[in-house]
Amino acid sequence: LYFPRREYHENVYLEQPGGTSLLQIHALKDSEDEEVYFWLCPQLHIPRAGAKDNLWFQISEKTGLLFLNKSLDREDFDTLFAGNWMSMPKLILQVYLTSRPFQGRECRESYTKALVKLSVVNATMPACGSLMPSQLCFADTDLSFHIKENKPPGTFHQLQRFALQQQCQNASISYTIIADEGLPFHYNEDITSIRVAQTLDREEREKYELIAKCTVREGSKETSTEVPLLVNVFDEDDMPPFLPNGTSTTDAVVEFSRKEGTVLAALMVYDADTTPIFPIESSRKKYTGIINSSDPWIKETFRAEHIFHEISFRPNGSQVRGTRHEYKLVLNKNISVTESRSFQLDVIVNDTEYQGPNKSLTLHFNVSVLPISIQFSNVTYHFTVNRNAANFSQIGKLCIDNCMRFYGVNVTYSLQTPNVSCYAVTIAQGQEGKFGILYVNNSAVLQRHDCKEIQYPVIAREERSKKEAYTLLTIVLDGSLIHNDDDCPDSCAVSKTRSECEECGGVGVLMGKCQWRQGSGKGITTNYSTCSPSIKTCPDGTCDAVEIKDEKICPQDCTRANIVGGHQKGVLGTGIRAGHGVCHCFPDISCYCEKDDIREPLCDDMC
Amino acid sequence: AGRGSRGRNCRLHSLMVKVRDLGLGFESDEIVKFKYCSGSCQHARTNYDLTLSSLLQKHAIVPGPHDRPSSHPCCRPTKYEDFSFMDVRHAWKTVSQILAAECGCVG
Amino acid sequence: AGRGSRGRNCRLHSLMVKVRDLGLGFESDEIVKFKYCSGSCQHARTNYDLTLSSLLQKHAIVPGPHDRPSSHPCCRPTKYEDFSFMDVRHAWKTVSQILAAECGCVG
Amino acid sequence: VLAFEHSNNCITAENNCVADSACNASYQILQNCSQSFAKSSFFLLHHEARDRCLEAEKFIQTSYFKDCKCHRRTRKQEEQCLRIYWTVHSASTQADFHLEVSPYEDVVDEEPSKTRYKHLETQLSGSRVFVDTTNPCLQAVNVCQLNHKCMRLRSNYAQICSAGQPCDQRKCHRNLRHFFERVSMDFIRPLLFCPCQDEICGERRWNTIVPECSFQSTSKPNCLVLLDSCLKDNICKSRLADFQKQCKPSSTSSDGCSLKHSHAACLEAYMGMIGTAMTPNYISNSSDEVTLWCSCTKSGNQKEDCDQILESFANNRCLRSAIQSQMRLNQVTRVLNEKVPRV
Repeated sequence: LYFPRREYHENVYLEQPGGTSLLQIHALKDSEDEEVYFWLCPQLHIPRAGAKDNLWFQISEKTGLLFLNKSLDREDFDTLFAGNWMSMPKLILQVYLTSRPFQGRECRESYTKALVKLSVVNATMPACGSLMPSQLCFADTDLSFHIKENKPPGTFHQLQRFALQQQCQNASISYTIIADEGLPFHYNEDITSIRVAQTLDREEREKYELIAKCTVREGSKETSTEVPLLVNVFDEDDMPPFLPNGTSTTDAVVEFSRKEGTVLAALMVYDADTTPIFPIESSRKKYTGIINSSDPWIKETFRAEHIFHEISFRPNGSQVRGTRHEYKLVLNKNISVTESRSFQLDVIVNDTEYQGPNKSLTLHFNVSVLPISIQFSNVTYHFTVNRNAANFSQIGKLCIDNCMRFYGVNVTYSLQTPNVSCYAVTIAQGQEGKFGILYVNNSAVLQRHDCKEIQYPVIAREERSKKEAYTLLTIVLDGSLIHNDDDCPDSCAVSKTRSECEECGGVGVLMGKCQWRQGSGKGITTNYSTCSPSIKTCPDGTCDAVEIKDEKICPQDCTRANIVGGHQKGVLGTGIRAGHGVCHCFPDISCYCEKDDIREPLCDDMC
Repeated sequence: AGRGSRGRNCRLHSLMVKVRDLGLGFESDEIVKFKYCSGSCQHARTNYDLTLSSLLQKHAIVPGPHDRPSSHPCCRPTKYEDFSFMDVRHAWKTVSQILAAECGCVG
Repeated sequence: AGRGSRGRNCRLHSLMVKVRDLGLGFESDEIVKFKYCSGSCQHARTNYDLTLSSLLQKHAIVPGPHDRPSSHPCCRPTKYEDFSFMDVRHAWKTVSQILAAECGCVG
Repeated sequence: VLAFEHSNNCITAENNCVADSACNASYQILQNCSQSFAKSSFFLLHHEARDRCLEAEKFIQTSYFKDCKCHRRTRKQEEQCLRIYWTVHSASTQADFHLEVSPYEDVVDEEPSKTRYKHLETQLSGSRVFVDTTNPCLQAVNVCQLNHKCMRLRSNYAQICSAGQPCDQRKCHRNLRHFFERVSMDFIRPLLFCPCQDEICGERRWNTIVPECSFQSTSKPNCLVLLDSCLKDNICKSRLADFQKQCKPSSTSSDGCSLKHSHAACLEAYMGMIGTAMTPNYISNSSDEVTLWCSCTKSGNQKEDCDQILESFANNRCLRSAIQSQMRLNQVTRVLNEKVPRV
């Protein structure tokens, strides 16, 4: 049994005699053989005042007619609403249903309930003349109902307002229902009741909009009022999952991206039923997706993730909500580069709340795990380094085949002992273990004339599988030595002008001198002016594996210190993404972005 | 201190300025009540200041191009405030330590 | 900051001076190594300083005769030392807070 | 706020009750009830336990706690007071969207600061700094900038809410609440309800509460989920109850509201929602309609309930007429001020 409405509203006046009918409540059956008995909870509730014993209202057990069994007088009003200054205080009754007659007055919470919100007017029933026709017609302008699909027909509402219409005997009040042809509703003009005449199917239609028209005739005067009457069809899980175009198979290839969380492939399952997301717990349990495999490796290495989206179906023109369930095959852990196998992985999808046949179906993922080769495409790599290069100057990158496409594959690069005792260069591991960055770590060696060409054997090793690749690195030194002024700062970023910048070196410079980047100068821009060891790598928005070793190299990319002046921080909170005018830094202390035309007042006392 | 001098001492001043005129490169139509510190700190000098002032005057000390010996405490903010505004693209920006909240003769 | 620029930052300087030339009116033949603070505080500026500099430069702020808004922290002693000596009449004198012991960019 | 002395503060009521053994006994029962409601719904309690709770609540609501209320717009022990209020009203208001009974004392319109606002507005329009007065939202901001408290608290929330992705929404909400609680209504109303004629003004108005942190999230939750998280937080639940009471729409009344002359109270209750799980905002830079950041897809059979939540903000006659009348008021005051001679 269930109520077609959650709430009913009506007015109650003082001194209305006992026995006055107030409101007709309806219930609908879940099955034909059910009987309907109506009950009132013993307590009524008054907002702000709490619960009180119900001495005034009764409901007919068989018909659901709510009536006054004892008149509500002024004294009752005062005891009920003592000090409640609201102009029209409200009291709330709870009606519940049982399908067997019993005398017990226990209002168990497991029973479905409807609320009756009675506005208590602190006056006697008004004379008929003082009432507006619309007041006579409808207690509630919100006529919306819900009817469960697949349930037996039944009456779900009665339009007439008993008490007021009893008061105005000489007014003729009639109702009609305006609706499209062929709707499954029947209106009984005599008792103004509306009935759903057949079992409804939400997957056919989930919303019906009718109009209740009320006409009041008093003598020659006739007025009519129309109120929309809305019926929502409640869903029941009566439809099985199905595949949109029969495709339950797809390929899932694991190659370069072998990292936990990688989405390999996705398949869709549709359901004509709705899937509520709230409450979240029960929503999650409604549709499950389990990997059907006894192979522990498969169960450990893959997982099925499920999200759902609401979609619309359009059976015969009306729009009906349904669900598209998306099942993704996801790596549950990193996979070794050597792993290589192919198999079919099945995911069993189950609509747990659907009771009929075919409540579950199987999705097939053709999984192929391809091995990755760890190898250098070149037999040798050749770089030229200027003898004036400073420590931390970046020479180049070493990268095995496809290294930039790897995810979840950690490659370590290392230089072995060179052919000559000229130890000038080393290698830093790039982000996410993809490549190695060659840089100078002993600039003094570059200035030795006996060091002209240095060869390093290079090993690239994949950490998990220990697979290795080899190549040969040749470093050729060239350029004639130049001298830097002793007064030069260690960091290029300290310089604020082109002249200061280009007359000095600093950590990370490639050719002995810092490089000036002239910006566009307009507002706060990513193209700010600054002095850099190498414009190619600094500033480039990334605090790379070499720059991170010492903030003096490229504070423009790496600083975490205070940045003063118009600026915008780097995406990861480090460095200067955009700046105003010239950006210069006192590494590890502060950076400034300011217009270069602001002349510092040179003295204090002397002004 | 004479009747007039209290007005001259180091204290908080304010000025209505458009954010775009602060000189920091921001483009915004909002204005800000820029507060700064100014005024004399003569009353807070020490023997050090008297001596330094005298030596500077007698050119016994000749400051280098970047040197700036100060022979009295300076009138500076002792408390700052940040300031947030919407720029012309309606992005929120915050400038830290831009408004003086309190002033004092420091150093 | 490299060797070059460190030299310009606010730091302790010293100068051999006769006590009588300190300008405090003492008569003594003793000399003192007068220590004072000088140098750039550029690296300690805040947004307040940049803004004040810009407004002063654009004459949006026109300081009064006694006003001297300082648009950068000032290089000042952060610790002082007293100094005692015998004057020409061999009486012991002590001058408090006359020598800078440590310097810093304050304010 | 003198009006408050007449009605009863829930903290005072608690102190009196605790000192009275009879009252204190019932209050202890109710506190245990309230904790068990927090774990499971009132309806899942064994009916004897439930009756004992109802009995205790009936006694308590007629004792010191009768009609007790909490401070509005001040941080003075707000959370403590609301905890007491909802303990006293725990049995009867269970997970129902229609709370309707507000824990806050009634709205008292502030008089004194109107003069301060007018003084600053005149100072702004008479100043040497040429200020664009065609954009009412910008003008309201600039008047706020001249008031230290308004400027300070605006900078506070803006700094925290725009401190980069992902932002700390909890801190952002708290600072937004501080702004709307402590700054005088006369600075806030022109700032939030500025009448825009173009999208630039509308964009500024939409961005006022730093929506990408305080209002939006990557994907729109279902409004039932939003309500659920609101009802689990005393402040949000209280602000929602206040909003439902002050902005209750009526199809019959001329100003769209059930309560008489409640536009000011409705706007204040609306602003009370800013900085909670159900933070509302304008729909876009070209609309003065407001909404919540949630949708009613995936509601299943609770679509009606979900629509009701969303429409209580996005389609509320009372709220809309309150906002529009405030915007008209702001427009009229601006026109009057533009007649002030420029120095």
